Amino acid sequence: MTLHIVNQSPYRTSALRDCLDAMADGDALLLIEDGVYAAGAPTGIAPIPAGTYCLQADAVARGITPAKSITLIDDERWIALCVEHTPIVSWF
Amino acid sequence: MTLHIVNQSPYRTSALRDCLDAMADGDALLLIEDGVYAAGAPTGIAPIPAGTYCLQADAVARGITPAKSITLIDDERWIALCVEHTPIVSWF
Amino acid sequence: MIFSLVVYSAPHAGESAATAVRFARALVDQGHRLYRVFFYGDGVHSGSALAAPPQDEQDLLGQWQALYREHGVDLVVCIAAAQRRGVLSQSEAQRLERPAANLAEGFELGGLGQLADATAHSDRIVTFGGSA
Amino acid sequence: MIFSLVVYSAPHAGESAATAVRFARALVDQGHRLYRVFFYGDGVHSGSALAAPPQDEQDLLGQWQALYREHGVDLVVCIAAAQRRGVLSQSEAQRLERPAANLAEGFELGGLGQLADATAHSDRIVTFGGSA
Amino acid sequence: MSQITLAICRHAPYGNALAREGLEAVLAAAAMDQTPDVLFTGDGIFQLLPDQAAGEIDQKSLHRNLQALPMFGVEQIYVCQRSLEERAVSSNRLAIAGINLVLVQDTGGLISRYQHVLSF
Amino acid sequence: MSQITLAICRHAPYGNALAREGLEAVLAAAAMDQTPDVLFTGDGIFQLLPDQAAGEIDQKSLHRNLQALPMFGVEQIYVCQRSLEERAVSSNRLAIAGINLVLVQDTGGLISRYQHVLSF
Repeated sequence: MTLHIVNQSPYRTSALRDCLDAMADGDALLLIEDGVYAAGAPTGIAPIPAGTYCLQADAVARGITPAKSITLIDDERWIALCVEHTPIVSWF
Repeated sequence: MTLHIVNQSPYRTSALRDCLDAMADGDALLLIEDGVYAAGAPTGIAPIPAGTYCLQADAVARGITPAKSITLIDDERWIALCVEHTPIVSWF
Repeated sequence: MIFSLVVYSAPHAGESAATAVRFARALVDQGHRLYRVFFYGDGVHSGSALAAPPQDEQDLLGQWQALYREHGVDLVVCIAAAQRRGVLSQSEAQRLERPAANLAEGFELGGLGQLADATAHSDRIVTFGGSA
Repeated sequence: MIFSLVVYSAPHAGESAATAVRFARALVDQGHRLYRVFFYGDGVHSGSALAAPPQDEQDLLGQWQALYREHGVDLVVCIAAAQRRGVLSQSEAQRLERPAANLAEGFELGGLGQLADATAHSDRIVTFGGSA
Repeated sequence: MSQITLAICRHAPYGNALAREGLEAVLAAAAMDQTPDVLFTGDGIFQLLPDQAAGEIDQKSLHRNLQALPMFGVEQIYVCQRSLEERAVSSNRLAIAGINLVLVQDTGGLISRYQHVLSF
Repeated sequence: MSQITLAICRHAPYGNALAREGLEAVLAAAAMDQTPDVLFTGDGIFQLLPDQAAGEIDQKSLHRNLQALPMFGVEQIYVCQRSLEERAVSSNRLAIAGINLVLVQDTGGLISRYQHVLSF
């Protein structure tokens, strides 16, 4: 299963939308950096799959409170996700 | 009247959409660099106002044929547009 | 008419830096006055003397320097943005105890006040933004 | 597990370069092997010895160099991308007749083959892309 | 008579250095008595969110720069209402001490009042 | 067995150096007998447009890099069908001598076959 990593605001670039178009069943999605803006209030821009991960430090830094369906993780868990998945695809 | 300049692909970033949201009546729009991808076939992403300008060199470089309603210009005409308009706003 | 330009994008990161220098050349060729080019953000890399693109790619540094030599165009690299990114004059390199300087001839380091000054003394400001 | 990282973004252009070095540190702290960090595109600016961010901002260069000193992490700056952007070793500066060198200690210039080699010798590749 | 300069802040904080460097440019201009007006639009409105803890990613909070604005004579900022709505951000959440937030619907009309626009 | 490496090319030519530098990385890997598969998607499909005259903006045409692919053993490339449709680009226009274009609908399925993905 693939780990997809998105670091762009969903309002600003197509990275998240492109990523969602390329996700297969069972793939994991991790939001980092400006990607965490997709983890906040429902936006209508791109519905995030249940079980999406979000880097907590980036959300806290920006004052974003992710939706309940999103799993907040730290760098250690990020690395574990990398170990558990292959390939790893960055969308930027 | 304002001259708006967009240098981003309309498929990739929100620059063109943001620009269109901020155009007033009589403003001019110039597409340069990857912005010229908005000048090609109708896309459904963002309808370009009639009378939009497009930097010819950037369109030709990319193999893009702008729609008939778009005015192709060179750098000299770009400068003339800058002289004729104020302020000048770049969207990137 | 008096123009100033603001350049945000690094050379060879995309097309913006090249568009800026081509626009600058067209301005002076048409007899307009180019009061200042202000390099900010990643645009400060334009002032690096160490860029060595292959022979068949554009020499943007040389084109900026030609504008300086031929028309005395004021090429100002924001000093705060440049420190962060490693574009240093000889005196800055000494002051900051860095091993070398790389600010190219024709460029000078200046404060953000020079951007404000450019808006006050120019009829038009044109910004050349980054690539996405 | 054996990781390699690819870094495309310049330090202080956005958050990506900082995320990359933090991730690299976490990897080695957890006992994974970091086979190589390959700096490409604007990422090559990470290898500049001249960056001098203010005291209250992150010293990314120092963090990369600490990984090199403490763990021998292979920090490879793509030589072709670096030439275009003005990141030069002493020998490159001489060969290209540029006035100074700025490649920081701990970094080495290498060809794109080193990226292919990293994919062949790593279990995982993680890419740190640019800012928009 | 048209105002001189409008600074448009369109980038989210931290992910792009332009957010910080834009505010620094605004403060520098104000310090020279050339105080620009400022419009936050697009992802720029995220700069105004409360409770940013940028220390978590080893950055300085942008809020310090925002809070410095009134000291330099910037006592009101324009905020694009459509950008707030698109991002489901309520303007009530955006209080910055000493600064009056003016919600703007017609950004095109606002822009047209200025001689220069700096985009950050 | 899973393939080793897929290179995903997502950027338009000229506006972003990653388009050119991505192709250079693909060629370099192929020259080392580690030929990756290549997928053009998003704005990356614009790299494949015919009649690019990059000399107009003083750049080298990316087409030269594409035409070099077969010499290095890259004889087919994947192209995202949805990306073509969104951009109203017909696949008939994209011929590159010596390269077989394979239109892909299930990019997620394609990606999952690889050990590594390099994004450009």
